[in-house]
Amino acid sequence: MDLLPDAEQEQIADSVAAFLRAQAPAARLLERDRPHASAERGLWPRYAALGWFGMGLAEDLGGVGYGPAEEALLYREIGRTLASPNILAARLAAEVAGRTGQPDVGQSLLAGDITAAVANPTGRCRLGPRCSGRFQVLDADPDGRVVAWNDDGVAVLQLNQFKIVRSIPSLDAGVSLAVGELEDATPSAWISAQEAPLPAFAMVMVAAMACGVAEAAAASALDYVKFRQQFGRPIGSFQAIKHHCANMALANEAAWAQTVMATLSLDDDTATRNFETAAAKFVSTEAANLCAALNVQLHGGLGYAAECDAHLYVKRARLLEQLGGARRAHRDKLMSFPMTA
Amino acid sequence: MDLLPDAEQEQIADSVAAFLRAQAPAARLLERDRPHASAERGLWPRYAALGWFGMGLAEDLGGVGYGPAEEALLYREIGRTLASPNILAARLAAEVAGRTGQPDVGQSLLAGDITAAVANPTGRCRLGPRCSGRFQVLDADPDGRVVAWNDDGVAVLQLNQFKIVRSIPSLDAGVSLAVGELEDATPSAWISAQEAPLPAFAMVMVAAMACGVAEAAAASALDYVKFRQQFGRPIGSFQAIKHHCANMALANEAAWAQTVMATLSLDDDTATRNFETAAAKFVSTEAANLCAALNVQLHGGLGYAAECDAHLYVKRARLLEQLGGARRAHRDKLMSFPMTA
Amino acid sequence: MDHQFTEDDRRFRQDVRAWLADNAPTEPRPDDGPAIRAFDLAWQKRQYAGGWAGVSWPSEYGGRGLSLIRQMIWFEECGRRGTPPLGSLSVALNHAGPTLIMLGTEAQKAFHLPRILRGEDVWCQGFSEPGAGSDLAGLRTRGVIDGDHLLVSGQKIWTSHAHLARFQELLVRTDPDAPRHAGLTWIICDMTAPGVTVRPIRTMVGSHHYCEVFYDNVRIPLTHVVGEVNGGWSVAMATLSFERGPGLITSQMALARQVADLIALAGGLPDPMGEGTMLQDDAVRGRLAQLNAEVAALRSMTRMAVSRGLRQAAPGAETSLPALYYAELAQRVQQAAIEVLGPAILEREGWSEAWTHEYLRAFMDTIAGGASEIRRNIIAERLLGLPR
Amino acid sequence: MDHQFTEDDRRFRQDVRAWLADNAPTEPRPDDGPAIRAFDLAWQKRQYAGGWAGVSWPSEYGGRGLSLIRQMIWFEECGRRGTPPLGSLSVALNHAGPTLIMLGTEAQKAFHLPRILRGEDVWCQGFSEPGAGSDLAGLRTRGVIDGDHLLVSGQKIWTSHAHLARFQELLVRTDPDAPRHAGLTWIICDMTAPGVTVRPIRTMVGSHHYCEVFYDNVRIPLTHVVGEVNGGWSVAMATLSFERGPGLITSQMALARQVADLIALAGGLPDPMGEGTMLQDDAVRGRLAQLNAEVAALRSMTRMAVSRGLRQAAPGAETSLPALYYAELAQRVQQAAIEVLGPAILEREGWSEAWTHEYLRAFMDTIAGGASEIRRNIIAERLLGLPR
Repeated sequence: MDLLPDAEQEQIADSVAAFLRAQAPAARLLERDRPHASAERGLWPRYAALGWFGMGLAEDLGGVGYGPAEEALLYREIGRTLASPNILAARLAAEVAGRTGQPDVGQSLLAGDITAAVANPTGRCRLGPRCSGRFQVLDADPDGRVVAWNDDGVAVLQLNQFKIVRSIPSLDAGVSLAVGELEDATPSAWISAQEAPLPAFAMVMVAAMACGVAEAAAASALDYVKFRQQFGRPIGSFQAIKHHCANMALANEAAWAQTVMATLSLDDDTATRNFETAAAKFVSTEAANLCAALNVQLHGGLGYAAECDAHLYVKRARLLEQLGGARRAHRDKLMSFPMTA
Repeated sequence: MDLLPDAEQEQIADSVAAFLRAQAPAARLLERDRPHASAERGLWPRYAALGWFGMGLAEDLGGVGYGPAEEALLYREIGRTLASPNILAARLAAEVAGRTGQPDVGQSLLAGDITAAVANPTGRCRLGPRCSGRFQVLDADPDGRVVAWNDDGVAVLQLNQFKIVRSIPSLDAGVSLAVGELEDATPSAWISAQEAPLPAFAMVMVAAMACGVAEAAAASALDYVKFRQQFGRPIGSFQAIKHHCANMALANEAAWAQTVMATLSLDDDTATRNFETAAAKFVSTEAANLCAALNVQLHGGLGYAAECDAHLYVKRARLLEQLGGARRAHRDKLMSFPMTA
Repeated sequence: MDHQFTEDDRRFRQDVRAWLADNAPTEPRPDDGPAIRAFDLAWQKRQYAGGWAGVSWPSEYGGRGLSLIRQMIWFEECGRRGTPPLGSLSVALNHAGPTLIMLGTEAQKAFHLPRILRGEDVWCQGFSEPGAGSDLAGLRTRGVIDGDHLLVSGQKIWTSHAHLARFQELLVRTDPDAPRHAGLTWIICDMTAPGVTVRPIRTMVGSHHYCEVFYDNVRIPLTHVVGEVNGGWSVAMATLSFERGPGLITSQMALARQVADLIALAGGLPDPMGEGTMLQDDAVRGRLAQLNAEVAALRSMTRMAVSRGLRQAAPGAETSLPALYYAELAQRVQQAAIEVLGPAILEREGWSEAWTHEYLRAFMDTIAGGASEIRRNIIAERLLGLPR
Repeated sequence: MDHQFTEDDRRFRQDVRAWLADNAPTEPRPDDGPAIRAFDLAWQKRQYAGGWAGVSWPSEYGGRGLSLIRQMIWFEECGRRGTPPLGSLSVALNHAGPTLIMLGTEAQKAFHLPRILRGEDVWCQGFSEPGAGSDLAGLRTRGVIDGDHLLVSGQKIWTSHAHLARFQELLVRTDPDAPRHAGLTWIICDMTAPGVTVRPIRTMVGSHHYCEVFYDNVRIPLTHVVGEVNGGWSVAMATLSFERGPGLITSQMALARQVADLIALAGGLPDPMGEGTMLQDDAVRGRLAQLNAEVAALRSMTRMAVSRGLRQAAPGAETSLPALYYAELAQRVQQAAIEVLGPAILEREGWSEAWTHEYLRAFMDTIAGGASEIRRNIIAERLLGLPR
């Protein structure tokens, strides 16, 4: 029992962080009104070269052979610099391809040769051997795969299977949004949650991204209040500001600790896994929303400006909150705390 | 349109406050483990002499002829010193007696010769020409009347109509609690809400009492933080404490302003009256709970001691919250804001 | 205590309502750029022509000279009708106008008040600076007396609608040796004067709301000083207190409308988790019920403020209460909206865009015009008498 | 990162569970008075006899000398079983013991640690004073060195279980001329010594939990000083940090149980407003779901703290995080309980009394052992490095 990363895991997290800080810092999203899909797309071969898409996949699926713990550390860093949530889609699609006898597709996904996009259901949807519903597709690439999941399982589709696809301005301009509908479409691959607990895996990796957003927003706020002077002293010396910062630290400790527990519980029984991952999603997205909003507030007028990066965290936190369903969607899973030992 | 009291109304409030501060200060409840019902009972003839039970009753019902506005000021002061919520029961019983052709009973109630007690339903109950349900009777007096109300109307009963009456230690030791059941009992008097909007009246006077509790708790906290020194200065100079105090002031302004609006809306149409009084009950009991809890917190270790009066407000706030149903009970009334002009 | 209006007041309300039914703009207000100014001024002109501009402003300057209650009724009816927000005229109507009425010279009043009421000028407020936000008294833009002019150099920031404004309430430091709150002067700056440069700043909503303003030896006649030279702090405090006055009523009414809209929306949206609508979820229902109670309480607070206003010459620290309550309630309403909308909050197009826009916009409510932390300090220190 | 336990740890947990099944007290713990002491000591004696006392304490003083993980497992299984709270032994087991293990002399350890583990002594903590609560360094109880003794005079207050205690962690000012945090000494006070007077104080719950303690020239041998004379501040800080350690696990488990009980209760209580049970109200259901997520997060936070503890010699400022989270979550759970119970919360008898009791008791959680405001200061200043 040890919830802290070991030396090798720390090294993985550090190298991911160093790469993203240099190549895809959050501030890259400030320069544009609409995201430069091509710039983001250009990073995919480099993610692939670093082994991110296959980090947690078994070696016989072409993966690196690490597990969810290392991946949680990866997605936390991805959240921190607001890198694309579609990295998770590619990772899911690669596993689904590998497990459904499509090793070539899996290999292309792992190599970053083809991309995958998250398709988030916006209402009641049906996923399975036949798929229906309305979806928001993030940074849709006509040549890439589209990945949708719910509690039943994970489906991999093609963009052209969606009807009435149209681009819509996105709250989070760091990703583009295309809305489309599936009507009884047959996915190119489908894995049920019984076959592999991928929906729970996806939920906890979204939680890990939310932890990263929360921590980055809190760190930004902390830096600012130590630096910003009003009334002749740093505003971080005022007790109300201190308590805001303490509240962020408190929420983030809860979020990350629970996300780690949920990550490690993916191998546990279904009830435990569902409970722990739903709890992680809840506390981590609460933390992300709290820290992102407080970061704006503590930056004052500057925090409300598009040229300050504070709003980027606000928007990404909301996006992650909605991925895979917000709090109402997971109420029932949380009715019984298994108190695992 | 003027939500502030005029000179005469201010004088009424001042004289009530002066009387209660001298004769029934909140601290009187500190001296006992269980309330001295006789001491409280001894105040009734004096309340009667001051005209409190009949303050809002029409003169043809033996009342003083003021209206709900003056009564809201009265009940706010009653709340402030934690005087008995049964004053409201007597006032309701007197109006019911007067309107149902029992002027003698009404006169005895107005004179304080017989008392009345609140009977608060604890679950589903039926009130009307026949009454059923489980009730908590406050400071039950075997010789007095018992008053129960819900959205349907107000029933006046006798204690001996309740079955299995037994005393139960009360969260709020400032009132004793007896639990009893009605099984298809015939009240000595019954008035439906259609005949007279007494349930809404009762709700808004409970709200006024809650405003009084909230303001007294906030005032107690404010006095203490101006006086209490730590780190070489009054704790009220620390920003976290200041903000707690500001939050109390904010909640109390909302509570009293809405309670006044609800009081004055008692003559309006049913939907408006129901909306405004439910809103007043909600914001005023929220304010009372908030201020009472913060008063304990700001008193620190002392606030947790039985010898400090801080806990008295906590307990009375909860009692008032439960009288006539807590927030869930009034959800439907609040679905449409009539925005009266 | 009385919540009824006099027969005359009721008639006034009917008149307002009838006029608004015929005259309130039906075309949508533009979202960004100079079109906002044209729209806002046109609507103000129409009000003036109808005899509704400046209900409580002195009649000698083009107002109606009526009571604060009538002013409140006007705003309430505008809110009920859903007329456009004061928008770029907010400073002129809520800050500059009331400040001039109370503290301006005869010449200033005679010149500016009719122009404001007739919809000729947009105003902006030059208070905040890069180093002086919450700490307004720390401002450093300099004003040097040069004969009968003030020579102003420095920088302001977060100046709402500066790119649209003709005039500005400008607060500058005229005595650098005086203590912080002394040595400030409140002066009317003509934004077209040589040396004024305006840079609009895009907000997190995506449009342009506020600006940086740079002053390079801007010459302003001393006759444009409001109050005394070096007496600007108390003028600025009066200005800020007006901000929390009846102008809040339109925001309050808009918020009440939002909650009503949200209830209607939730009643129509299918619940993706169940069989019924979102409104049939008790958690959603309970939350909306609570918000409705709170918008009602806010309405009562503004009426309490008007009741106080009827007895006071100038608004006191209590005006911070409804302003703070509004700001935080507005954000709670947006939270509830997100719960009702679900993933639709991510889509900035169609019916959901108004909610997304408002969600982002409301972040400003707890920052602009005094951050919530500063408002709480003011309540604690000035209203409750806690030691600084 | 691993949440699994070793095969040996799992066997240990099974052993604990089996032993508790046979040996955990089934009789209710008394509510007030000296019976509490008798009960708590008897249960501790039983643990000692079973070989379970001081799981992580050094074996040379009667402990088991096992890892922090085993200590955690012990507390978790106690919590799962619902064994009585540490109660009057909390100071001895969570504060005094760990402080002596880290900083006590050989003689102090040899005398006290076995007595604590064997269930012979109740301890109390003499830190707070009437003028020194949040401002602990402001304490004024004097200790004057007189030969090989300290002569102590003054007063402590809010001393939990002082009326039941044999020994006390006593913090006194031994150098009145030194700066506030210097000049303090941490000494073991025998509560039976002449000159010690204890006045129990009734709490808002209605029972006696804490006391005033008066010292009138109490003679304490200098050999009872822990750490150095005038070095008491750092000893006290160590003591307080232990308070936030594994002892929290029992509280955390109790809270998880409360939420589970509340869910079961809501599942059985008819909803007075509708046809079903309280649990079928989505608002109640959503709130309980949220609380369950939060108690799970608290559990994860304590495991994170244990994980840190495995690498640290002494607990750091991070231990304030789960302590503060627990305190505020406990109060949120009570709020939810009131929503579920409705008017039954007013009845201090029968099934509802446990909820009423806990509602009142939980007010202490954000006050004792450091008010939430002080804990937030500690997190901001010591953990986040914000300026004082």
